[in-house]
Amino acid sequence: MQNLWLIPALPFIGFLINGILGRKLSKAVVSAIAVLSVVLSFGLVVSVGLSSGWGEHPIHQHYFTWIRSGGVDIGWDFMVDKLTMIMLMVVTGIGSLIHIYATGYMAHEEGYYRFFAYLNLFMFFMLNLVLGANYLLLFVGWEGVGLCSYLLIGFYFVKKSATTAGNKAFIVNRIGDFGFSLAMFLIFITFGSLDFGKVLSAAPGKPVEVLTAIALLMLLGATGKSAQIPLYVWLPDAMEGPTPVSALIHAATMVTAGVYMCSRSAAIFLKAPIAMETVAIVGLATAVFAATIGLTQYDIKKVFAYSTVSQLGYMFLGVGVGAFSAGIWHLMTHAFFKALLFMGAGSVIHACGGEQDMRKMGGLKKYTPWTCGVLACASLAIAGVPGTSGFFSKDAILTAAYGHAPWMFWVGVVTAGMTAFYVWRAFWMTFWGEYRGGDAGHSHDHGHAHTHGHDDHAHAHNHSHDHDHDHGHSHSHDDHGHDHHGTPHESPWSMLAPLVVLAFLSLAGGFLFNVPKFLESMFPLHEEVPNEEMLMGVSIFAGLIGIALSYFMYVANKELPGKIRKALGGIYTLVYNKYFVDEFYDATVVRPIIEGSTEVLWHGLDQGVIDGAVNGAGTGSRSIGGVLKHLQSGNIRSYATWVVVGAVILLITVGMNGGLIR
Amino acid sequence: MDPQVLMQTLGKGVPTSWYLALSAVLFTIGVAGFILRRNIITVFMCIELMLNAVNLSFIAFAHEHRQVSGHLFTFFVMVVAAAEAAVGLAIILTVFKNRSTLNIDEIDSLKN
Amino acid sequence: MDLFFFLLFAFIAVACAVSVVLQKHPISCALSLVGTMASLAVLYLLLGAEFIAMVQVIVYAGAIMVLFVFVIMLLNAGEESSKGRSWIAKIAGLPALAALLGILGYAMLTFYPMVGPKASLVHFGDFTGGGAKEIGTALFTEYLLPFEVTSILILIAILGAIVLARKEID
Amino acid sequence: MEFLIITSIKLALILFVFMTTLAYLQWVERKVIAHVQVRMGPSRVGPHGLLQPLADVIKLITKEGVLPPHVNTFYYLAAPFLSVFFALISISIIPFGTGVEIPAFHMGGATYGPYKTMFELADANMGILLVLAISSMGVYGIALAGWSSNNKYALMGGLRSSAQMISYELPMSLAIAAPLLSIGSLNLRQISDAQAGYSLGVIPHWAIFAFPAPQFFSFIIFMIAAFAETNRIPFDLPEAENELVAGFHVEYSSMTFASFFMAEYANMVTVCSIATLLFLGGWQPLWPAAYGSNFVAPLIFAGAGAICMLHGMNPARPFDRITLPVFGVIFFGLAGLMAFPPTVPILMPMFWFLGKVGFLLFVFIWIRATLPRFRYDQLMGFAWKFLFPVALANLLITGFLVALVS
Repeated sequence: MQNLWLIPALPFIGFLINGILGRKLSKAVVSAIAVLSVVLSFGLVVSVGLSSGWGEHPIHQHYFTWIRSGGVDIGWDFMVDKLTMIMLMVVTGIGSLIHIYATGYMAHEEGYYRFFAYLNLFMFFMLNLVLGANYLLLFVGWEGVGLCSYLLIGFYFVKKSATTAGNKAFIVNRIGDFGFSLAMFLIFITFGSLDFGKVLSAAPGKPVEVLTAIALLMLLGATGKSAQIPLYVWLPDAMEGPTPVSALIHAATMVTAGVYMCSRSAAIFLKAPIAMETVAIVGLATAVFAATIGLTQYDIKKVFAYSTVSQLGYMFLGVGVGAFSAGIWHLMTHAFFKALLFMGAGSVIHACGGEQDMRKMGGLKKYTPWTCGVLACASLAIAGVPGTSGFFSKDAILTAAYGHAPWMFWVGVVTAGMTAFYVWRAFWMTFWGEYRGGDAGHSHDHGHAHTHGHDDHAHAHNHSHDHDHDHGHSHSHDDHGHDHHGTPHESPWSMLAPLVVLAFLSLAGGFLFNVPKFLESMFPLHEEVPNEEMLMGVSIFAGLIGIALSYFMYVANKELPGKIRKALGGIYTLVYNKYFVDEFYDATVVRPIIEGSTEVLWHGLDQGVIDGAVNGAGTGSRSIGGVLKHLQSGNIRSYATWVVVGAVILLITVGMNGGLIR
Repeated sequence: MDPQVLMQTLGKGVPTSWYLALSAVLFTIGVAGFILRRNIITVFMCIELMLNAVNLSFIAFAHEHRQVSGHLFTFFVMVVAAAEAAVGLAIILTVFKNRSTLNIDEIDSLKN
Repeated sequence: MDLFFFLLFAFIAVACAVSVVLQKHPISCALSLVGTMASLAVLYLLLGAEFIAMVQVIVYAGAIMVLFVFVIMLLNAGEESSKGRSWIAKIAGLPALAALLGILGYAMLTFYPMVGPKASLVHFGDFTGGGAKEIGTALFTEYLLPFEVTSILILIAILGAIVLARKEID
Repeated sequence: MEFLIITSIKLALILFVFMTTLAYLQWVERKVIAHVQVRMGPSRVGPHGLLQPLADVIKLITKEGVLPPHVNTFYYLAAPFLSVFFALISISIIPFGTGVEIPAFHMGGATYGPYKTMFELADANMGILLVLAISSMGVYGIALAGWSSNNKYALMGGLRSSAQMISYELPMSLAIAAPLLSIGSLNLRQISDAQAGYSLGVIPHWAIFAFPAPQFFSFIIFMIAAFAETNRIPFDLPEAENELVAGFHVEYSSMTFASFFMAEYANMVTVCSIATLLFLGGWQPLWPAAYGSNFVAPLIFAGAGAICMLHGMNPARPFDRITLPVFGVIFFGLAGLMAFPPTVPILMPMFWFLGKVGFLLFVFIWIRATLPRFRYDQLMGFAWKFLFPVALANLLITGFLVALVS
């Protein structure tokens, strides 16, 4: 009998120890606790997998009744089936690797214990989300990971941009959670339960309109958590957090929760074709939209952030066209290569001493060969080069999309080409050519192009002022730029080892894990699509074109990008500024709310109506009191007599009206 | 009312209404004391008398309905009365210290 | 027997209550009130409320009234002065009281007739649900919240009394 | 009718024994204190001053009762009466033995009995609460005495007394509540019966030793509060001679004065009986009858008789030649009665109960001879800042342990 509760409990224990005692513990102990708790959890997942035939025989465990009130009966139930198994493996496996990576990456940070406490708490909530056997438990995890995300984005809380980004992530997610809550209410009203088993088995018999409403509300929740249009805006800003956080939370695990939820609720979605169509379109639109923005960014983490948004769009496309298993497959492979990309980016940033602007990198391959190698693997995978993991999953989605609607396939292929282009653009800019960083004079002026997520890297092992980092890391950005002349360096092995593992998985993940086959019992395989080889060829071709084009533009012919930029002019500015979406939201949503509440609620309602009523009441009572004050003799016995007289009158009145008649 | 029937009844027990009537009488006496007396402590004691009268009717009702709830109400009334006595007497002490009088008719600063 | 005890202690209770109102000296009032409370305790016993009867004596007669006596002795309060006037109390007081008593008595006799099929009688030993066990059970299950709230009330009363008493010191 | 007769007989017996005890308690106290202070104590009136109480009573009765002109006559005269009344009435609830059963017998052609009666005047369902209630009323006597005497010392005494008794009632009640938690009854007889039995064969199940929550601290707290409730040294501030010139009874004389003393001694006996019933297992012997606890009483009395005889043979004073052998014979007779099998089950419980009460009374006197008096603020501070929290904690722990075991 496997105790499923131990899986989330171990990180939680780690959180408690590190959170409560961490300040007193040495860094070695803190990291040992944090890493061990997650690795043990991973071990437990593996043992659960072995004993249950990797989810072949679903496990369902009831621990205690959490809420029982009226018709609501919600237990603390965990369950493991194949879908959960995949998520568990991804979350704990990649989580372990990233924890190991983070011990190296965060080694010189203040608040080391705090970071790992949050990270462990995140693992707890994420595992809760994945293991929960009803929507409310899923929601608990959902909100919990949101909280941890907020805490970790704002990890450098002395930096205003970081706290702002944290707030943004939290608030934008609230909109999505609102949708999800409504979906849960609707589910409860419709099905009378929140248990997955009961809800999903009863779903086919319910009216389509209700199911569509539920599915659309869930989609709203998913767009918040998984950064889809229109709520994707928080994810790029979330790169303010430390890079391991970006890798774990904002690339590999938390943002995929929306995909997981939709797949989990497949029974509902399958009965709501309109919702499915919406999911597919939202996913596709997000994929294209984010990819175009990704083409123009210079901040290496921003590029990968938009890439994440885009790839999540792919997953939703897969879900929307009914290829749930393909979506999950892409979720998994994406977790491999995107975590790798971020961690590689972290390694690069680390090497450059906190620099994130790709224009100040270049030629790093000779300084950081390992990083270069693993990033190449990841880039190959995301570009969909045949044989790599990304190729299989992406191809599965595109094929399914073609079966659903051919135009979706073509848009997807174009997006794939763009993806390959911008990822390899980043790769070439970073590793090829000459090292452009370190020359004095421009280390001050790159702040406008990207957010300041690199303060977390403001350290270097061979640094002359290593010691005062503990006091001043958060404002050491500029000092840092100067100190870092010309000697990018390879990262320590605690960081590189996880990268190598992930690189292997990125390349071979597609062969190793045939997810659609594995999930066949849950999600039937898609029917055969005609011309499959042709489609495959097209998508491979798109990816190779993207790679070639990027090589052409950023390695062979370096003047070309500038020319194109000039030629496109307005369009380039539009895309470079991310289509002004933030500004658009600011103008259409944020400002009206502020203005409205100032004008209507404050000046109008509060000062006008409420204050008026209060003042009026005051004036009125004063004038009435002027008359009544003659009654107030200040004599207690008079008052008592009045009370008695009143009581007598009251009793007589009641009696007259039948109160005293039996 | 037939006297003979009444006597027969009284041989078996006391009517509940007598207890209630006693309670009413005591309550009225308490109110009378409250209205008529001027010593603040006596007035306070008359409040206690009223509370006791009410307690008696609670107990009588408890007996009538064979429920223990009436006892609990009485219990709570007693607890509240204890708290009230503690605070009230402290207030009386303070009042006496400041004004050297216990006559409630002279304690009327809130007038007008 | 019931009738005898009821009449005896009802008489004592009423006599003492009247004495509370009519006695000139506060100490006499206080002791009369103790007499009322003690006879009420006996009536409670007759009604089967043995625990409440004991608490009545311990808390009311033994603690609260001792506090009153203590304060009266401390202030050395003499007979009350007849200063002050309340025209409303003088005019409306007695009629209102009479009306109150009349209405209350009427209501009680309407709902609880002395004789007839609906008459309910109190006989000692009829009701035995007033023991410590029953009260405790009800107090810690059904009435737990009021109980806890009362404890907070007492805490507040203690604080209030201490705050008021501190002024006396300085 | 039968009940009335039996109760009247019991009442008469108890009253006689109790009043005598009260009178002789005074003698015992004087003797004990004298011996503590290496003096002789009363020894003139009667052998070893044994007739001293009688002489005192005659003196007090025949003295003129002074009625001072400035007092509030009604309350002045009511106060000692109230004190004695409340002190004596609580004795009626206290059981002091198991009971006696007289089988039916023929006499003069008629059959009487069988008779069965318990050794107590009233078997109250809520005995312990009733005792608390009555003892809490006792303060009125003292307070009224102090107030009605119209004397500033007396008033101070009365005020001190009422404040002190209210304050110490709290820890006392809490200390009582703790053993009741594990015993689960308010009836004094049941309380005592519940403490029967021995663990490991020898350790009695008295509340102070009881599993799971030995009430030792409760016992100590109860005894301290009892000292305060009875206005005994070291808590005798209401009647502190050297501060208040005897406090609340400064204006009293003759029998009214004696009444307060009687009330004080009666209260002492009451609280000692309650302590015995609650904490010391009532009439349960210290070790099982199987190990010969029934032979303690005969042995003690026989020993006393033997000593009397021994001294009688070699008298210190001329009349000892007569009195000591008389006492010796009486003691031997008592020893025989205690060893007489049919009376053993009746007398043994009574012996153990009275023995324990006597021991506690001795402790009272012993402490009076040993400890100085508290200062008034220390007294109140001790009650509220030490005794009350400790009693509360003790109750809490007891409740926790009892809940844990059950």
